[in-house]
Amino acid sequence: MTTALDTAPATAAPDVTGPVDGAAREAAVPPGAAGPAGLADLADLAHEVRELVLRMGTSPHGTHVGGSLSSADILTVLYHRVLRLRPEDPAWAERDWFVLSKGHASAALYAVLAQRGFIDRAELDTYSRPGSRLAGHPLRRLPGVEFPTGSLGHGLSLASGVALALRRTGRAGRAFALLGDGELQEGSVWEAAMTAGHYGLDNLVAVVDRNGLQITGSTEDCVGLEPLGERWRSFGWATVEVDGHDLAALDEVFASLPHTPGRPTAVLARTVKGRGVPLFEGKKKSHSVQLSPRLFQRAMTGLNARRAR
Amino acid sequence: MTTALDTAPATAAPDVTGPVDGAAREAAVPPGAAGPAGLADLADLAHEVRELVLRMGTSPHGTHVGGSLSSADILTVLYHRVLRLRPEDPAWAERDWFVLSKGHASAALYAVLAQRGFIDRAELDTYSRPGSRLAGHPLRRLPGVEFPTGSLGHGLSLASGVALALRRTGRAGRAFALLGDGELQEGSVWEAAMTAGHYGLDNLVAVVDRNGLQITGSTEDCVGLEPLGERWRSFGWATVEVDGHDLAALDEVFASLPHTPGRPTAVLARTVKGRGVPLFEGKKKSHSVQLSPRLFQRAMTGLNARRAR
Amino acid sequence: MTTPTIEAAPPGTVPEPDWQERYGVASRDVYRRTLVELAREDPRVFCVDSDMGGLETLFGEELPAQYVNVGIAEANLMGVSAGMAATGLLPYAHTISGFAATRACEQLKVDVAGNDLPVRVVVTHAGLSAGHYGPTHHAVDDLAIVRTLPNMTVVVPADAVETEYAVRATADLPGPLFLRLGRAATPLVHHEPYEFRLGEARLLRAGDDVTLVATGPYPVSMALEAHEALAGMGISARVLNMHTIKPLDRDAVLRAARETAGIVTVEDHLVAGGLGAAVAEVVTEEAPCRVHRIGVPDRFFDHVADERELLVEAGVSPERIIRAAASLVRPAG
Amino acid sequence: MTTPTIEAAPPGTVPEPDWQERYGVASRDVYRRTLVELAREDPRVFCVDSDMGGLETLFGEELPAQYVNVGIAEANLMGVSAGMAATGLLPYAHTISGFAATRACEQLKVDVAGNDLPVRVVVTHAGLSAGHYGPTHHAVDDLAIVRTLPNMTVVVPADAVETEYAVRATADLPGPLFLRLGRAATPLVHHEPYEFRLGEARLLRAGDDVTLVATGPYPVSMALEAHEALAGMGISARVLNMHTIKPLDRDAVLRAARETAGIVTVEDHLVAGGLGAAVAEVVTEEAPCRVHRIGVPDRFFDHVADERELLVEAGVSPERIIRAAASLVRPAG
Ligand SMILES: Cc1ncc(C[n+]2csc(CCOP(=O)(O)OP(=O)(O)O)c2C)c(N)n1
Ligand SMILES: Cc1ncc(C[n+]2csc(CCOP(=O)(O)OP(=O)(O)O)c2C)c(N)n1
Ligand SMILES: [Mg+2]
Ligand SMILES: [Mg+2]
Repeated sequence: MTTALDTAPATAAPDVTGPVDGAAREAAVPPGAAGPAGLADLADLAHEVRELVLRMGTSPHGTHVGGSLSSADILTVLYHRVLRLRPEDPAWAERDWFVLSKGHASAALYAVLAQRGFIDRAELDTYSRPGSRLAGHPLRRLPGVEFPTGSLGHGLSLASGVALALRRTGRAGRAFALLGDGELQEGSVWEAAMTAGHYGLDNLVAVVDRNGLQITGSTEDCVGLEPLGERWRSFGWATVEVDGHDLAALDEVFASLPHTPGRPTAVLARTVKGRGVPLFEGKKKSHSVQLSPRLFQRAMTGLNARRAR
Repeated sequence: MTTALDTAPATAAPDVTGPVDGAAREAAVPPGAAGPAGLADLADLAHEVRELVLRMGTSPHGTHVGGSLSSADILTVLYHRVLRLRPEDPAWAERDWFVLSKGHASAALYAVLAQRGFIDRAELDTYSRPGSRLAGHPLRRLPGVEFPTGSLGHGLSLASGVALALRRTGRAGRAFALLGDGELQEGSVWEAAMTAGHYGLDNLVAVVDRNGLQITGSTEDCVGLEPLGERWRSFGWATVEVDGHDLAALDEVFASLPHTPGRPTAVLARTVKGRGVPLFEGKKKSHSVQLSPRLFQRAMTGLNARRAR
Repeated sequence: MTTPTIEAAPPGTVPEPDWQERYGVASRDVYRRTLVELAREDPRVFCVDSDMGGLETLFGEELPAQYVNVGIAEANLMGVSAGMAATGLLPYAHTISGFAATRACEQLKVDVAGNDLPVRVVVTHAGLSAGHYGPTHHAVDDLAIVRTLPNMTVVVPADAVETEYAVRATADLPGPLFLRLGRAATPLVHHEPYEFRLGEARLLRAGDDVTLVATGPYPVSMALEAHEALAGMGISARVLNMHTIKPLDRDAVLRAARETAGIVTVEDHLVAGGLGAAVAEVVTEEAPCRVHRIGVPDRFFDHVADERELLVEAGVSPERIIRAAASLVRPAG
Repeated sequence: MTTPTIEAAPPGTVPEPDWQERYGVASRDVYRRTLVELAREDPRVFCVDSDMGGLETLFGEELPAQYVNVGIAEANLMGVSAGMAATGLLPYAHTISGFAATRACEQLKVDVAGNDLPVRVVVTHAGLSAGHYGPTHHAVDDLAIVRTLPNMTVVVPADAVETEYAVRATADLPGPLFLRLGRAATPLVHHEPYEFRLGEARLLRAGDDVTLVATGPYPVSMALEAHEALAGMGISARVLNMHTIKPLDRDAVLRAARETAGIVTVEDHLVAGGLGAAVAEVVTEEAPCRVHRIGVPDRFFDHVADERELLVEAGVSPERIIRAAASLVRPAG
C-alpha cells in the first residue's frame, strides 16, 4: 500500500497540515491547529459531529439528519486526517479541495469546519436561522466551502475541473467530492465520471455515502444503483469498498490514495442513514427532521447509549 | 431464440404490417405498402438509402454524411423488417415507436421514410432547402417522426417514457431509439438507461451506432466509452453486439427481441462512419459534408464500386 | 419536507373563514389531494415523481399503477413524461421549480413545450419559499425562463384555494402546463368561492389611481395589505392577481395603463424577465405608462432567512409597494 | 461545421473595405483566432471544448496543454470550467448557444454565474443562425435566460470586427462572460477602427425622430438598412448597436426614450424576455415611451430556411423596422 504522500506530486509543500504517514503524521500538527488528529481521537470527534448535527436539527426548519449522520464518520476522517488544509488560510494554494456534492448534509460539514477552526463553534447555533451564513445547503464564501452546493449532481464536475486544473498546472492538491447514493441517479454525475476517468485524474476522489436510502425510500426500490462498483469501474474508475463507519478502515483507505495510479478513485462507503441514533438508523423518515426538545433528548440518549456499547 | 412476435403482448393487432417470423413475415405485406421487405431486398434498399443520403448531401448546407451512412443498414433493417408501422396511418395505436436520438442522421431517416411511403420520394430533393419539412434534424409532425430531435441525449428518455406508458396501459408497441456513440457522453442518456433498466422495460431497445467517431475525432481519444458493454449491463440492460453492416445479422438480432425478458436491450452495432463510400469511411471529416457535383460523382462511383465487390 | 400541522381545505370547498385568517394553508398539500382525486377519475392521469417525498405514499400507495418514480433525474423526468404524454397519457411531472426551469430546461423546452404535449409540470419551492435552503433552492428566475417556452401555460396560484381551482381548470388542457407552487403554508387571499378563469387576471380590489399587479402568494397578499394602507392615504389602488403569467391578460394590463396613473408589479422573482417585464412589454406596445417593478435583485443571498423575511430584505414588502404606488400617483418635485 | 472559404480579417486589423462589402466574415473564425492569440500570451487561458469541431485542431494542436475536451456533455462543460476557474485559470468554454442556455442552464447559473467565476462561455449558432438545422438548434431564448444570471456579462457582437474587440475587452474580466456568436458569415457593419466600450451602446447613426436599438449581426445590419430608407422618408432614426445586453446601457436607452418619439428594438431572439424586454423595463421605470419589439415569435418552426429568410419570415426585416419606426413617428389616425 502506498501512503498518501507517495501519491502527491514532488512539489507538495513541506509544511502541510494534512496527514503524513505514521509518526510523522502525528507530529505534523502545527501549534494552534485543530487538526490533524490522531487516529485515537477520531471516535470522540465523530461523536461530537453527531451531537452537533442533532443540535442543528433543533433549529426551526430542522436539518437533513439522516444523510448528515451517515456522512459523519467520513467527514471526520477526511477533515481530521486526510485533507491538507490551512484553516487560517482557506485559500492556501497547495491545499486539497473538498466539495460536499450532497449539499443537504451541510450540518455535518459545518460541524467539522468548526472543529477544524474554519468557523466559530458558536456560529453553529445560528444554523438555518435568519441572518446565518449556515444555510440548509452550504453557501458561497463560508470559510472552508469551496463551492456552494445543494442541487445534487454538480459536485463531481466541479471537483473534476479542479483536479484537472491542478494536474495541468503541476500543483500538489487533490480534489475530493462526497456524493449521496441517490444523487448518483443524476446523469451529470456520470458525465463527470466519464471525463475524470478518461483523463485518468488520480488526484480526484469520489466518496459515495452508500446509505441505501433516498427521500422516497430505498435506492434499489426507487431507481436501483447496483451493481454500483461495476458502474464506476466501467467508467474508468478504481473502486474501494469500505465500511463507512469504521474510522480506522476509512483512514487506511484514504491514506492509500490513489487506489490505482492513473485512475480516479471511487470510495464506496457502506453506511447507515441516521447512523448513531437508533431512532433514525435505516429510516427513510430520518432524511429531514426537525427535532423538538423532547426528540432531541431521545436522540441524544440513543446516541450516547450507542456509543457506550 | 424467440421471435419478435413471441415477445409482443398477446393483444398485438393481427394485421400488423411489421415483421412476422418466417414465411408469415413475407406474406404479411399488405398490398400497396412499401414494406416489409424480404431479407433479400435489404441490400438494394440499403444501397438506395446511401445514394439518397449522398444526394441530400449535395444540398447547399450539405448533410451529416458520415453518421447517416453508418446508420443506413440499421435503419433499413428496422424500417423494412422490424418496426410495426402503418405508413398510411402514422398514429396507429398499436405501432412500434422509433426515435432518432442522433437526429443529425436525419437524411438516412428521410430515405427510409420515403421508401416506406411516409413521405414522397420527390420531397427528398427539398432536403435542407428553404421551405422544406426536411431539416438538418427531424422536425415535429413530419409523418413518421414521433419526436423532433437534434439535441443529443434526449431520445432515450422519450423512448423510455413511451415504453413505460405502453407497458402500463397494456399496449403492444415497442419503442426503439437509435443513438450515436459520441452521444453516450451525455449524462441524460444514463439517466434514461438507469430508469429503463430499473423498470425492466423489455419493450425498449437502444441501438448504438458504434462508429467510433464523433466530431473531434475518435470517441476513445475524446472521452472514451469502453468498456461499453459493461456500462450498459451495469445499468441493468441486456446487450447484444452485432456487425451493424451485416443486414442478416441485424435482422436476426432484431427478430429475437427482447434479448433477455425483463430487461431493455442495447444493441451495440459496430459500424464504420461513412460506410459504403471509401472516400468517407472511417474519416472524422465525413461528419458533415457538402458534396459538390464532382464530389458527389466520386462518392457515387465509390459507393457503386464498393457494392460491386 | 414537513407538512403544516393544520388541516387544509377539503377539496372543492372553501375553508372555514376563522382558521383561514389564522394559519394559511400550503398550496402543495391541496394540490396533492386534488391530483389524487383527478387520478381516481381519469386513468390517463399519471403522477411522475423525481424523489420529491410524499407523493410515493399519498399517491403511489393508493394508485400504484398510475405512479412512476424516475429518481433524482430531472432532465429524464421531462423526457419520460413527454414520451408518456405522446402515447395519450396525462403525466403530472413533479420537481422543485429551479430544477424544472434550469436543470431540465432543454428537455422542458424541446420535449414538452416544443411538442405541445399535455405534460403538467408541477413545481414547488418556487420563489424564495425555500429561503433557508440557500440559493440553489431559490427559484427566482423560473418565470423568466418558462415565459419563453412555446405553447406553455404558466399559472401561479396565490393561495391554496386558487391552487385547487387552477388544477381543475387545467385538467383538460390539450397542451403543456407549468404550475408554480411554494413550499410552506402561505396566507389565504381568497375567502369565498369564485370563478377562476385561466388567462384572465382576477380583480381583487377595484381602484382607479394606481394599479398593483401581483403574482404568487406573498406578492398578492402584500399587494392587498398595501391597498388598505393606500386607501388610508386617500389613494385608490386597483389590485390584480395575475395568476396566469402566460398567456398574459393583455387587456387587464392595458386597461390599468390607461385608467390609472401607473402600475406597480409585485413578484417573488427577479425584477428582470418575469411579471414586471411582461407588463412592461405590453404597456410599451400600446399605452406607455410608468411601471415600478418590485421583485428580487439578481444576486445570490449569502445568508439565510425565511420566505417573507428574505422577500422583504430583497425589496418585496408592503412598504415598498406603498411607496412605489404613492410616488406614481403623486410624483415628487 | 464548414467554414466560409473567404479569408477573415487578420487579427487586430480592420479588413479591406472592398471584400467586407462583398462577403462578410464569420465572427466565429475571428473569435477562434483571437482566442489562440490570447492563449499564447497567457497560460491561464484554457480552451474547454465539448466536441464542437475545429478547436481541437486550431487550438488543440498548437497548445495541447491548454486544451481540454470534455466530450458531448454540456452540463459537465460548465462544472468543469467552473472548477478550473476556481483554481485561477481562465477557461473559455465552448458550445452551441441553446445548449449553454438551456441544456446546461443550472450549471451555468449555480456553478459559473453564482460563484462569479471568470469562465468565458463562448457560444455559436445563436439566434436562427443554424436555420436549416431545425428548432433544436435555434437559440432564440438564450438572452432571456442569461439575462437573469447573477454577475454575468452578456455580449453580442454585431460582426467579426466587433467580436475581436469584445474578446480583447473582456480578457481580464474578473467575472463570468457569455459571448454570443452566430454560425456562418454575416455582413460586416463596422468598416473602420473604433473604440469598443463594454456596457456602452454604440451609436452607429445619429438621429432624433425615433431610435432603433438592435443587437446581433442581422438585426444591426437591418437597422442600418432601415435608417437609410427612413432618411429617404424624411425620418431621422438614431441607430444604437446594443452589443452588451448585460449590464444594459440604461443611459442610452433613457436618452432615446426622452429625445425621440419611441424605440424600435430589433433582435434575432424572441420578442419576449430579451433585448426588447430589457428596454421596456428601463423606459417604464423613468421615461415611458412606446417600444416596438421586433423579434421572433415563440413557436417552433415547422420548416427550414436560412438565417436571414427565417428572420424575415418570423418578422425581423428592414421593412418591418421601417414600418414600426414610421408609425412611432407618425401615429396613424
Ligand atoms: C437536483 C436535485 N434534485 C432533487 C433534490 C432534492 N433532494 C434533496 S436530498 C435528496 C435525496 C438525496 O438522496 P441521497 O443522495 O441518497 O442522499 P442521502 O441519503 O445521503 O441523504 C433529494 C432528492 C436536490 N437537492 N437536487
Ligand atoms: C446536446 C448536443 N450537443 C452537441 C451537439 C453537436 N453535435 C452534433 S453531431 C455531434 C457528434 C455526435 O457524435 P456521435 O453521437 O458519435 O454521432 P455519429 O458519429 O453517429 O455521427 C455533435 C457533438 C448536438 N447536436 N447536441
Ligand atoms: Mg442515500
Ligand atoms: Mg459516432
